[in-house]
Formats: sequence, structure tokens, C-alpha cells
Amino acid sequence: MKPDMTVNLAGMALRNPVMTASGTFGYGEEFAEYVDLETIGAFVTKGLSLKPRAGNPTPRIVETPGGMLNAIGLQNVGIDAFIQKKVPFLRSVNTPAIANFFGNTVDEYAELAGRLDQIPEVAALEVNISCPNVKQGGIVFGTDPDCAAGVVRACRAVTKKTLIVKLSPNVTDVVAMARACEDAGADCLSLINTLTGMAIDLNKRRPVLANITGGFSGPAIKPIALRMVWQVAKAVKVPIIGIGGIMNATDALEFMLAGATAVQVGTASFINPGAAQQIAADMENWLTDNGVADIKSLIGALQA
Amino acid sequence: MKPDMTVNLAGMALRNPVMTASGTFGYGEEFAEYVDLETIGAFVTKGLSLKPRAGNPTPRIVETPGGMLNAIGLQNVGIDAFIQKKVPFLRSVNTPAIANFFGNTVDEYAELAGRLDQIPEVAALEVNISCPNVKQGGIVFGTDPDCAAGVVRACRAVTKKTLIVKLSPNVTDVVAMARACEDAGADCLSLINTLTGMAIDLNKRRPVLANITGGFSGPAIKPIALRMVWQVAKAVKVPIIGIGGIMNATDALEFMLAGATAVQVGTASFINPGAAQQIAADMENWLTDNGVADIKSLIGALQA
Amino acid sequence: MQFTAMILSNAEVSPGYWRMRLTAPPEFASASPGQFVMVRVNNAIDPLLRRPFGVFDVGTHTPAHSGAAAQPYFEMLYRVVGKGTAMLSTLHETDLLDILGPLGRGFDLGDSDEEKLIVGGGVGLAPLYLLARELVKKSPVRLFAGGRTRDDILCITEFERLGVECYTATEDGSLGECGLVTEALLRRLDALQGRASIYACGPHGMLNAVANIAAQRGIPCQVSLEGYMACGVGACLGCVAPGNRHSAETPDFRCVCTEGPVFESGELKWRD
Amino acid sequence: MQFTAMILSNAEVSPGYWRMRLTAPPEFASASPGQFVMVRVNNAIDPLLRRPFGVFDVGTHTPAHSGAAAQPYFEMLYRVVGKGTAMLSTLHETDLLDILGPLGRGFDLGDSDEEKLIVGGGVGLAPLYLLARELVKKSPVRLFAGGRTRDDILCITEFERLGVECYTATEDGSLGECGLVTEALLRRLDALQGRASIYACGPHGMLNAVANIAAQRGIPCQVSLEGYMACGVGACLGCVAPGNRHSAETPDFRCVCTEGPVFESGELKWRD
Ligand SMILES: Cc1cc2nc3c(=O)[nH]c(=O)nc-3n(C[C@H](O)[C@H](O)[C@H](O)COP(=O)(O)OP(=O)(O)OC[C@H]3O[C@@H](n4cnc5c(N)ncnc54)[C@H](O)[C@@H]3O)c2cc1C
Ligand SMILES: Cc1cc2nc3c(=O)[nH]c(=O)nc-3n(C[C@H](O)[C@H](O)[C@H](O)COP(=O)(O)OP(=O)(O)OC[C@H]3O[C@@H](n4cnc5c(N)ncnc54)[C@H](O)[C@@H]3O)c2cc1C
Ligand SMILES: Cc1cc2nc3c(=O)[nH]c(=O)nc-3n(C[C@H](O)[C@H](O)[C@H](O)COP(=O)(O)O)c2cc1C
Ligand SMILES: Cc1cc2nc3c(=O)[nH]c(=O)nc-3n(C[C@H](O)[C@H](O)[C@H](O)COP(=O)(O)O)c2cc1C
Ligand code: FES
Ligand code: FES
Repeated sequence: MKPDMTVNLAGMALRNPVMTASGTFGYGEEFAEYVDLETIGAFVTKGLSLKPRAGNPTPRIVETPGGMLNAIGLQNVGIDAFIQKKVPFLRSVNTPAIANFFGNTVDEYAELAGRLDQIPEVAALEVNISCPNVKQGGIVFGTDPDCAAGVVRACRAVTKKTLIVKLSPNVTDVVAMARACEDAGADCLSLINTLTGMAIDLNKRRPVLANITGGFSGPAIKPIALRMVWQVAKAVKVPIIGIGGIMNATDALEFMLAGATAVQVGTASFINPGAAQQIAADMENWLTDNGVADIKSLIGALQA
Repeated sequence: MKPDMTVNLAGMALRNPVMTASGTFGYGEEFAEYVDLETIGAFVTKGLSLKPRAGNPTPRIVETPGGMLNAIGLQNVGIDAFIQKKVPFLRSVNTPAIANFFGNTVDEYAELAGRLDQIPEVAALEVNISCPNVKQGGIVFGTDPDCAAGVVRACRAVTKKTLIVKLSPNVTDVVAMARACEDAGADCLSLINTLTGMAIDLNKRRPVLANITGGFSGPAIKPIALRMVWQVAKAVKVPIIGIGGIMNATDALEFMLAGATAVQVGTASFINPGAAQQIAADMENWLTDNGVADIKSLIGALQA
Repeated sequence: MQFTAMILSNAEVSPGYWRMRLTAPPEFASASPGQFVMVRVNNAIDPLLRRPFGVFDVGTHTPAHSGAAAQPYFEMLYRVVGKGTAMLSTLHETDLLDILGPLGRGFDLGDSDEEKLIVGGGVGLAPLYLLARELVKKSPVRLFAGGRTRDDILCITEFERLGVECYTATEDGSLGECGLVTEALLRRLDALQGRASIYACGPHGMLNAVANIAAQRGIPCQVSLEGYMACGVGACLGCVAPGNRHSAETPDFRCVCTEGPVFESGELKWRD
Repeated sequence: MQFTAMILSNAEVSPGYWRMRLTAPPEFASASPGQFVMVRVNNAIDPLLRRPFGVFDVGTHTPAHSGAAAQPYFEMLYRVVGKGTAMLSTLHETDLLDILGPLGRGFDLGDSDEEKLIVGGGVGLAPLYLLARELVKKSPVRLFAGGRTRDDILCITEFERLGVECYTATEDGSLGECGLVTEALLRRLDALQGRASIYACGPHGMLNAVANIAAQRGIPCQVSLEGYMACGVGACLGCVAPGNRHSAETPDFRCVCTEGPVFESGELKWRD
């Protein structure tokens, strides 16, 4: 018998728990040649802002041991072009599309959430709170529980869609952040976003990235992500999406044992554009081979 | 001409900037077969406590992509056995030995600092503040600026030796931690200690480590370490020891460009027991090849 | 397209430069000159990301002994500069590699009545051989190959065999003219009678010089860029290069892996 | 000792089990049975840590054609279980490996008037061959080799060639007796006239059973343990195992890489 791969993410029914992570899968279309989108649970678009953003100067990416740094600078087409040029594609695919978005003030977040709420093709909203708050001296929303809660409350007020809050790992106490976001009305938490890292070119005596620091992702960060998912899953009631260095089905299943209801595949899609589809298929095979009838039985099933 | 490899670490003259990191080099003797200790700048002993500590149950270590987790549980012989059994060896080596130590209360830290201060063979003290404060509900000293400052002040009061404070990376704002320790009297800051991570055994549905979580080290963490060293170096006046994923001379020199006066080699000694000696030799060769007369000219020389 | 290729040969053609031939699916034969592949160097995580390389040549090998099926292949010409290329150079015949490609927008072959001036710096020659093979079918083609020293001048015999007239220049004078290859290009442009069009690939400084020359003389010019790439398919936005309207205030970035790697030089931003 | 070894051969001796012969410096010949090496699988960071393996055999190869120098070597017998061992199994003759060793405390060869009873489970046989080679010089030696299935019973011919009397048992009965190898051991102990001493290596459950049997009968017993190792030289304290005085309140840990891997079974903590 085929195992039951479906999961329920705060009211959203997914055919399986494998999603693609924001910023690593374009707007979905870019991967159409490599991934049959209807074999994965959901996909998340590149982070959207109110105005189009051109992003940072280059170099923007650099490989590090077991990982990579990116300083794309949140380049994106902006909400208007998203609606005009990208949404029609979403309509053609029978898989939930989740819009990731960010702002530099609470008002910007709220305005975006309100506009995305109106788009029927957008199944859920994922708030990226790893952005500087320009009204508070550039402190990153996602590193202060009150700032984060402010963003979440403002978004919650304007949307009834599933509201996913994506947590930053660059904090002392991720559980406090998670609780603050849950209390402020998040339906679901996704974690982790990238860690802040840096690479140096010895011969040029310069940082490799034009932006100096960048977001650290890839298999190297998995132990940190797994630890945070486990800590947060014990502390909150809302479902969790595990993210960070997931390269294969084993990694994905480990995140589920740690307490994740679904997972997002990020950097792996760069190395193998078909990664998400492959991981979903391999997870199903693992369930079959191990006599697990329902993937939901693995969520938080870690014996610890 | 041979380049000048000497550096001055808060009054301590080192023949070169390469040290070995606490917990990865035993008490020095263990590596005598593989490293001529008089070819490296200094070595740091396994972290000491007042009483001997037996450490955690096993498994205590696990490999992760590009890194490893350890949950040794600070097993060590305790200060008395250190004085009796390990100090005689230190006397035989013409290289500064730095004693790393930790406690679970401010008083324990101060008592250890006071006792280590009396040992002529100990060239400097490195305070590991990544330990839970049992009097404050187990909050880790190194994650709260006030707690950390309390430890540093107490140690400072009882020793005139060079006092190195080793910072934890598991914080939102490492610069605030660094400033608090500098203000409290640290002569020098070393960073980073391990990040907190976790690994899961899918088939057993259990954490791999008996302790569930462990300290994450190795090349994978280098981008985070480099970023933190760079941030802290800009913010404080005391010299910095860069630690985290240093595997070769290039890595070490990158840390110096970021602002480190010296570096510590940790996990690399497991993979290649002669790593520290090799790195020091290769750094000197790099200086020669690149016409750099004095390694001190590289400290903080990053063009950013 | 993603496929597993088997290495047919891997040989050092000049110190530090290697030429690798790999099996390809039949569809690969339609790769256009200037397109590239993303190579996964091994299955471990070190190196983690794929490495981009131009398509040097495509073809079909018909084995000598009758009966064996004809084998489509492609070739890469690569320089060992770091970890990934060093590992590639240790691979042997029959080893397997995971390939993504052909990717990107290649060269526009232009009009047949133009004289084609190809400018390559060092391993920048890699995507220009397949280009020359196509161009010689319709137009006269000249190659201007430059490098630091003679070891950096690659595969000239192959170009000559196509009927391409080759000029070489090295900075140390160890082969051909002493100096920059753009000088020979300028002389040719001065002597030129009819229309011409330029195709260039190589270090950014060289491309900049060629683009400026082309702009001054109003000659169409296509350049093939490099950029740090993670995905190769337009998703990561890591590889972008500044377009002609780019400024710090109003950035204008082009995606090298999907809009390029070949661009009309006028589309891009250059230093004067 | 740290050295670069060249692979002389690497062959699958049973499904999933490989035997590798590598060059060694002359000093390696003094490795004692039960010692191990730490192998760096490659120069990349994946896998990162060295992998520990017992020394299966040491020797000197005198090439057939006269003139060539005699070549000291050592052998490992390994089972492919994960990434590192999978990579080892793909290596070829002439490939190089960085080796640390011989490390740790090996077996005490005991008195010559004892009958030596060697118990090995699966790849646990690895360090027992060199042991048997030494023991047969002075005492009668019997081997009790167990495994899940017949594929897990390794190199019995080699032991027999030493003059060792071999008993085999498999859990599925596909080779030798059906059941656990400890049953044959018990029978031998029952029949035993004089003194005996036990040497065991294999899965922890098997060692536990053997240690309990030895304790009940008051027979000296040495076991070779495994432990997750980072350094192999006593620095990381990752590899420890609970000693006989161990309890949650008063922990007593022994360092497997320096105090072991071979321990008197009485020194360690076992389940009843
Ligand atoms: C479209 C395109 C086509 C190319 N075609 C060729 C070719 O045909 N032959 C050839 O020899 N080289 C070519 N290059 C450059 C080649 O990709 C790099 O030399 C190679 O990736 C270096 O990898 P490494 O691991 O040896 O070096 P490392 O320095 O260890 O690489 C580290 C990282 O930097 C990236 N990187 C390093 N140098 C470059 C570069 N010059 N351009 C882009 N990324 C770089 C790598 O891809 C990797 O992600 C091309 C680059 C691009 C973008
Ligand atoms: C002293 C000693 C001697 C050994 N001798 C042999 C031998 O002669 N033949 C043989 O086949 N195996 C032997 N082993 C076990 C062998 O080290 C492991 O099977 C091997 O390290 C697995 O590596 P991997 O990368 O294939 O597996 P992975 O599971 O990918 O390894 C991941 C990590 O776990 C460690 N690990 C995994 N299994 C074990 C294990 N059983 N014991 C210790 N660490 C482990 C690895 O070293 C590595 O750090 C010995 C172990 C020890 C401690
Ligand atoms: C190139 C790149 C761009 C990214 N852009 C975004 C983004 O726009 N919004 C966001 O929330 N996360 C973004 N991320 C973070 C990823 O969604 C993911 O959280 C992170 O990469 C960790 O997962 P991984 O290790 O699987 O890549 C980006 C990551 C990468 C590598
Ligand atoms: C096995 C192990 C034990 C360690 N024990 C200590 C310790 O006792 N005290 C301490 O301050 N740091 C300890 N550390 C942290 C290291 O000193 C170092 O800060 C960390 O490993 C990062 O450096 P690396 O990536 O080069 O290993 C330990 C690290 C490892 C891997
Ligand atoms: S390489 Fe990813 S967008 Fe071009
Ligand atoms: S393996 Fe490091 S102490 Fe034994």
C-alpha cells in the first residue's frame, strides 16, 4: 500500500511535506523543466517587496565549506509585476504557491500582506522578518521579539490566509522569537532563514561579497537548523516548516522527527534542480521500505 | 629575508600567531609526537573546572556536513590533578601554555582564576563563558552581557595574568557581548566557541548524541566565525584571537585580515594532528612568497 | 537538460589547461555556440556548487570497429584555477559526471557578408571554437588570441584547421606579438574594407577594451561574460552583471545565466 | 606515526566486505594485534573526520622480479556501512591514503599454556587475524566466528591456514551452526580441560554476552571496543566507554583510543 504522504499545514492540505524555499526557486516557472510542480507539496516564491528591487552589486555569491553565502539584496520584481507577470503561471499549476515578502517598516509589511491577501492564486503568505527596520536604526525585525510581533500583528490584521512567519537564526533565543510570533497571530512558523556569514579573498585582501556579509545556507547549516526546529517545536503549538541544508530524503525526515510538519528545500535546488521532486519521491520510498503508513506519524516522533 | 612572524597578544609575545584551541589539543602532551610545540605560538589546555568532571554519556561526537558536533560535557581532570600531573610537562616546553577554564557560578570562576594565577607555568587564562549559570536558572553566562561581565570582573580581580575571554557565537549581538567583556577588564577576546547544533539518527528515531545537542565546530562554521571576528574587531580595542574552522594557512590569514591578532586551530588537529605546526609554516611561506615582511601588517588589513 | 555524461578523454593540452570529451545525449548536438554547461564535480558536498564551463565543441564519434553505435559527445576546455577544476583534472576515462545544459543564450551568428573577428583571451577561447566552426561556413573569420604567456594560447591549430586566420599576442612576447591582442584587432579594423562584427570572450579587462573599440567604431560586438553562478537557471540571481543603464542609484542588472552569457556589448555597462 | 600509504590492492572479499593492502613504513611491522589506524578518506572535507580501522595483517612483500626492494605493507578488512567506507571501496591500486597509526593498546598475548579462544562477530574479525597469527606460535587457538548470514563470515580459510580450528555460526543458518556463536563457545568451555583465555571483537551485544560468560566462569577475557572517534590520540575525549565503576552519579569513563581499544572485559561496565 502506498503510504499517506499528505500533511496539513495550518489548514492547508499538502500532497506531501516537501516545499521549495524562497529565493532558491524563482517564481516557480524557472524550474518547470526540472521539476513537475505537481509532485511537490508547495512552492514559495522569491521574496517580494512593494517596489521592484535591483539588489546588491556583485559578487553576490560565494561557496564556503559545505555551504554558500548569498547577498542578492532581495532583488525582486515587486508586487505589481508579480501580479501581472508571475501570477498567471501560478494559476496553471495545481500546487499551492506561497508568496514570501518583506518590508522595511511595519506599514510596508502590512500593505504587502493586504495586497497579497487579495490574490486568489496565492495560497499562503510567508513573512520574511530577517530585514532591517529602517524606523528603528536598522535593527533586524527578526532579532527582537517585540519588533517581530509588531510585524506579525499588522499582517494578521489584513489577511485571513495562512500566515507563515519565517524566523531568523541569528538570535540568542529562537524560542522567545517563536513564541512572540505565535502569540501575535502566526498560523505557522518556518525556520531557519540564513545565518550571517562572511568570506574573504586573501589575495585581494577584500571581502568576497560586494556586500561584505551574506546569508549562509546549505548542508553546513543543517545541525543548527535541526536544533532550532527541535527547540521551537517543543515550545509552540502551531505547525513548523523545517528549513536549512536539506539535501535528501534522510535530511527531510530528520526535520520531521524533530517536529516539522513540512520542509523547504533551498540550496539543494541549485545543485540538483530536481531536488525537491526527488526528495518527495525518496521520502515516500523510505516510508514504504520501513512500513510507515502515514508520514504524519513521524512529526515530532523523535525519542529524546 | 625571513618574515617577522611574531605578534603581541595583550603583552604576551608569541613567536607566531598560531595557537591550538581548548579541548582539541589535550593538555599539550598528547600531540608531542606530531607537533613540535616550539614551532607554534601558544597552546590552550582542555577546559578546567574546580572538581574533576567525568563528562557526558556516549555517543559524544558525530560528524555533520563539513563539521562535527561534540558533547564531551567538559570532561577534565580538575584543577588539582592539572597542577600535579599536567603542569610539569608545561614547564618543559618553551611555548606559552594558556589555561582554559569554566565554572557554574561566578564564585567558581573566580576561585579557578585565583588558583591558576598562582601557577607560573600558566602564561595566560582563557575564560570559557559558554556555560550555564546554575544560580540564574541555567542561562548561559556568555549569552547575556551582564552575566558575562560579572564573570570577567570577578576573574580580573584575582589575576594579573593576561585574561582572555572566549565568546559564544550563540547570540544575537556578539558585539554587545564583546564590549561588555572588554569593559569588565578582559585583556583579549577569543572567538568563536562552538555553535549549538543537533544531529538525528533517522533509523533509531533518536538524537545521535546522548546529550541531544552538541557544540558545532569545523570548516562549516568558518563563515560565521569570520563575520563575528570582523564585527568585534571593529568595535573593541583589545586584541582578538580568531577561532572557527581554520584548516589551513589561508583560513588563518583571512582571520588576521578580518582583525585577529592570533588564531586558534581546533577541529583541524583531529584530522591532521600536525595541523597547527603546518599552518604556522605555511603562513610564513605565504608571507615570503607575497613579500610581506611583517605578519602584523595584515592584522585588520581587510579593505572593506 | 540534465544528464549523466561519461568521460571519453581528459588531457592536458597546455600547462594548466585541460580538454575533456564527454558523452552527450543526441539533443545536445543542437547546442548553440556560446552556451554553457553546469558540471557537478562529484557527489560529495566539497565542492558544493556546480561549476560553469563553455561548450568547446560538439560532435559525434563513429567508432572504427563497425557495429558500435555512433556516440554524440561534447567537449570542454578548462583551466585549473581552484578546487573544482583541480578535481576535474584528476578524472579518468569512464568516470561519470552529472551535467546540466546546454544553458544560456549563445552567440548570434549575424550576417554572412560581415568579416567575423573573434577575440579570445586565455581560456576565453573555450566557447569560441564552436562559434568559429559555425561562422566559417558563411563568412571569413579571423581569430585574435591573447594571453599572458605562450602557455595561455590554446588550440590555435584547431582554429587554423577550420580555415580561420589566426593572430596571437602574449604579454611577455613568448608567442606571437608582444603586447595586447587588441592591438592586432585595431590594425585589422583600420585595414578593413567592408562590414565586420566582433565576438569576444576572456578576462573582463579585455572585454572592456574590445567593447570600447567596438563602440568607438560602431561595429556590432558580442561578448561572453562570466559571473559567480549557483544555479545556472535564473533562480538564484547570483550571476548578474550591470546593464548599460546601471548606476548605484538606479541599478540595472542582467542575468548572465539566462539573458547571457552572451550579450551585445552595448547592452552592458563598461568603464571608459 | 603519520604516513602516506599507497594502495597495493583493494578487493571485495564477501558482499559488502573489502580487504585493502597498503604500503607501510618499516616501523609499522611492530604494530601489535588489536591496534588500529585512522584513515583520512580524501583531502576534501567530505568526509571530514578520519575513520578508524583495525590492523588486519602486516607483512613484507618481496617482488618476484629480482632487484625490486621488499615492500612492507599492512592490511585492513572493512565493511561498507556509510559514506567513508563507500568511498574507500572505490579506490584503486596506486591511489594514496593518509594514515595515522598504529594507535592504541592492543591485545595482551597472555600465557602460552592457555588455550586461546577467539570470538569474532562479522567485521569484528578484522583485528583478530593478526592476533591469531601471533597466538598460534605458542598455543592452540580456536576461532568462533559469527554473523547474521554467511556473507558475514569472513576469511575463515586464512585462519585455518594458520592452524586455527574454526567454528562458525550464522543467525539464519546459512553457514555453520544456526544461532549465536556464543553457543559454540560455551560448549567448548564446558569441554575444556586446562586454562583458557578469551579474545573478542564484534558487535557490542556479542561482546556483552562474551564478557558475562567469561565473568561467570572466571576466565580472562579481552575485548576490543569501537567508539565514535574524532582524533584517535586521546585529545577529543569523544571515544570513551563506561568503566566498571561507572554509574550515572559517579561516571567512570575509559578512553577507547589510548587506554583501549582492547580492554580486560572486567575493566568495563556490562549489562547483566
Ligand atoms: C558562463 C561561464 C562559462 C565559463 N566557461 C569556462 C570555460 O569554458 N573554461 C574554463 O576554464 N572556465 C570557464 N569559466 C570559469 C569557470 O567556471 C571557473 O574557473 C571555475 O568555476 C572555477 O572553479 P574552481 O572550483 O576550480 O575554482 P574556485 O576558485 O575554487 O571556485 C570557487 C567558486 O567560485 C566560482 N568561480 C571561480 N572562478 C570563477 C570564474 N572565473 N567565473 C565564474 N565563477 C567562478 C566557482 O564556480 C565556485 O563557485 C566559465 C564561467 C562562466 C560563468
Ligand atoms: C578502534 C576501531 C576499529 C575499527 N575497526 C574496523 C575494522 O577493522 N573494519 C571495519 O569495517 N570497521 C571498523 N571499525 C568501524 C569503522 O570505523 C566504521 O564502520 C567506519 O568509521 C564507518 O565510516 P563510514 O563513513 O562508512 O560510516 P558513517 O556512518 O557515514 O560514519 C559517520 C561517522 O560515524 C563514525 N562511525 C560509524 N560507525 C562507527 C563504528 N561502528 N565505530 C566507530 N565509529 C563509527 C565514523 O567514523 C564517522 O565519524 C572500527 C572502529 C573503531 C573505533
Ligand atoms: C540565493 C538565496 C536567496 C534567498 N532569498 C530569500 C528570500 O528572498 N526570502 C527568504 O525568506 N529567504 C531567502 N533565502 C533563504 C532560503 O529560503 C532558506 O531559508 C535558506 O537558504 C536555508 O535553506 P537551505 O540551506 O536549504 O538553502 C534565500 C537563500 C538563498 C541561498
Ligand atoms: C571536542 C571539542 C572539545 C572542546 N572543548 C572545549 C573546552 O573545553 N573549552 C573551550 O573553551 N572550548 C572547547 N571547544 C571549542 C574549541 O576550542 C573551538 O572554539 C571550536 O571548536 C571552534 O574551532 P574549530 O572550528 O577550529 O574547531 C571544544 C571543541 C571540540 C571540537
Ligand atoms: S546562476 Fe543563478 S541566476 Fe544565474
Ligand atoms: S578518539 Fe579522540 S580521545 Fe579517543
